[in-house]
Amino acid sequence: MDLGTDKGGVGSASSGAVLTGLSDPVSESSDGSVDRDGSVDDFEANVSKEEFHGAEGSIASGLTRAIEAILIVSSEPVTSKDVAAVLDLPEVAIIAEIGRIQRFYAGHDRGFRLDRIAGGYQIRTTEDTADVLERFLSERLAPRLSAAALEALAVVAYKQPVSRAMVTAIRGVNSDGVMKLLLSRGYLQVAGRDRGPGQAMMYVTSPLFLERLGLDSLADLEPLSDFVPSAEVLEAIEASLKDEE
Amino acid sequence: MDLGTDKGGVGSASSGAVLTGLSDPVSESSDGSVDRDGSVDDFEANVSKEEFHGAEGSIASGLTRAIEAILIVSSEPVTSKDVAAVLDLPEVAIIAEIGRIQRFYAGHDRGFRLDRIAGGYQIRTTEDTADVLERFLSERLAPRLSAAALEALAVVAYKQPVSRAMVTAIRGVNSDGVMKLLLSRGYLQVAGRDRGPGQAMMYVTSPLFLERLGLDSLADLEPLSDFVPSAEVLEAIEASLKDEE
Amino acid sequence: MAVTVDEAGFKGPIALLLDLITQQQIDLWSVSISNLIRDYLQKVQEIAQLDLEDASEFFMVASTLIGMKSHRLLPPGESDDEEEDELASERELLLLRLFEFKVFKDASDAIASRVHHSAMRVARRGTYPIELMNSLPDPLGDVEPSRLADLMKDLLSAQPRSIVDDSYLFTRRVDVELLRRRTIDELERVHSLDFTELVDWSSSRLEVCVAFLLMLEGFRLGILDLRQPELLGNLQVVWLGWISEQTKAELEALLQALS
Repeated sequence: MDLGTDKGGVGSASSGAVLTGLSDPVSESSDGSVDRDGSVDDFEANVSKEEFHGAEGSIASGLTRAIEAILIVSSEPVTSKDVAAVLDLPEVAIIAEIGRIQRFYAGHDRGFRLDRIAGGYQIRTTEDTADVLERFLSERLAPRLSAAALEALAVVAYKQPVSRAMVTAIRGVNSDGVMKLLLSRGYLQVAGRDRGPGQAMMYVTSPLFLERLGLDSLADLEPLSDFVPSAEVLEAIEASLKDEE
Repeated sequence: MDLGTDKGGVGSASSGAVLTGLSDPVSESSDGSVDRDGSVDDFEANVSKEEFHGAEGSIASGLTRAIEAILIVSSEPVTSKDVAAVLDLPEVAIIAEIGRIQRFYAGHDRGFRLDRIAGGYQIRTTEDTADVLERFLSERLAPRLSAAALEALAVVAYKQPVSRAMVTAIRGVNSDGVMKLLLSRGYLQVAGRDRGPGQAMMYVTSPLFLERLGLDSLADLEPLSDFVPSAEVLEAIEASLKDEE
Repeated sequence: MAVTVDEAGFKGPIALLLDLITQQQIDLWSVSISNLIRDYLQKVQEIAQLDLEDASEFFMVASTLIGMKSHRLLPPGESDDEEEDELASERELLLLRLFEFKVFKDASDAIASRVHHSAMRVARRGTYPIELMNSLPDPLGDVEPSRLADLMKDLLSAQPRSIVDDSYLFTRRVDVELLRRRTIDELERVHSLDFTELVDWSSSRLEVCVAFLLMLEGFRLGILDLRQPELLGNLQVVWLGWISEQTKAELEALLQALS
């Protein structure tokens, strides 16, 4: 399978020829579905064509097949940059193609989706199949995390890098145990030592944390300001500690 | 997701409904793909979806999604019997549905197929993607094992049989990823489950590991004689054993 | 007023206070602080651990509450300004901590929901086609076996890391069968002795560990009795001198598992 590994780049004549050759059988298809030849210019046109045809009935191109094959053999999220390097195509072309693949599976409502997770792409099953999978894998899918562990996780997620002492200070209770647990479960990782006095070990969330939360990046977490208590709650707390009624 | 697997009275009713729907030839749409639903409840929803998409009928049913999800999370071939048991449906219904799924991916010429292998079914990449995958793998799996992978390998070599949690506890960092890598490279193999309370999966080194290291047997591993582990370590024994799930 | 203490993930006083205020809609002035403390201590006793920091944190919060409460009981004008300022700042501090905790508590609920929904969607567990794997250069090609031994030593001696592999220690460094015979011979001869005497002849800490495990196993099987009159004192080993066939079989199986 040659996807134009020619160093001259996608736009060059030779590479264009190769790509056309690749998708040749597809372009003959009678159903009018779109074939694509990987050149950047044509990608734009293809997007609109595909959108016109909808997700149905499209025959996959060589590029689609290549990207899908990579995603199928991988267990971890794969970045568009990695795929672009392997296929020797511009990343923008890969991203556009991945978008089409995403729409194909979503449009046909298959049992899986192509998600953007932790900066890469990963095939994940749809949520409605969860109980079937629990039976098939005979394991609970939802991880067991205590309220304490989740509190500590929230503190690290929003204040990272953070020391154990800081987590303890906010929670008002010793957090060494839960921090150890989160570390061993892979939610957290050590980010070196604080340069200040005491040189406390500092913790940050791990890439696995993003995977476990289904997030593309930390920026996708709701801002902490979303959790500022409502006026009523604030009043309730304040009133309960007030001297006078 | 209700596929009529409920063991109760209602379950038998919905299971009957599933079967009726499945064997109904009228619902088979012209392009050979089938819009079929696994449950009474979902059926209504799917009917309207089908109407919306007209004759295309290419929206996957609940049963399709369930089977696909199972195949997506399995790296080994899955038998139709296993799927039938999990979904509490007759095997013949599963086989028919799998046939439809196979035709769907082949018909759309995607980058993978649903192949019948070793008496089961497995999602496998198409042959024409082999050279792309080879490039992807050689870039992803650096020719040398990472320090992390070697460390994990050392732990398994000296402590086998050993669970992932144990490797994680000893290395002090989550080791699921490197364990997966070592397994996929064939240096490790599964040695069954721990008989202890957690029933953790236990891993040992493979014959390939010995071969590649030029060892006749594990007894030829360099002994750690005279080496006394650090004293702080002891307390964590129980902790890590408790962590195993 | 019952105090709930989350035994698995122990709740601190801040969480407790917040619970009291928000969920149970309680006016803190109606909370009996002595009851609160009594219930708290009882719970702590039940979970058999009292973390000093946690306890002091709890009493800090409780004393702030007491201070505020008692202050309210005084007629206005009786306390001096300094005392009042101090009390006000303590109250401010407690309020801030409650607010801050509430924010992270709600954030943790959102994270819990995300974790749950994400877990319902399982990632593809891919495998690399074995033909392709075989065509790649072998990454173990230039690894010497001694490298593994060095890594293992580093791991076992590293500070923040854990675990001594007992099974490995037994198989490689201690002749368990010999140890068992010596132990039993000695016990049969003298019937009762201190553990320290028993392991007098042990050449290494490992043998001591193995001997100790043998003692525990013997105790479990009813071959011998263990007594420790003083906390952290000498462990007395008493030979009971009787082994049933079943016990013997179990012991043999254990030994085989160890070696």
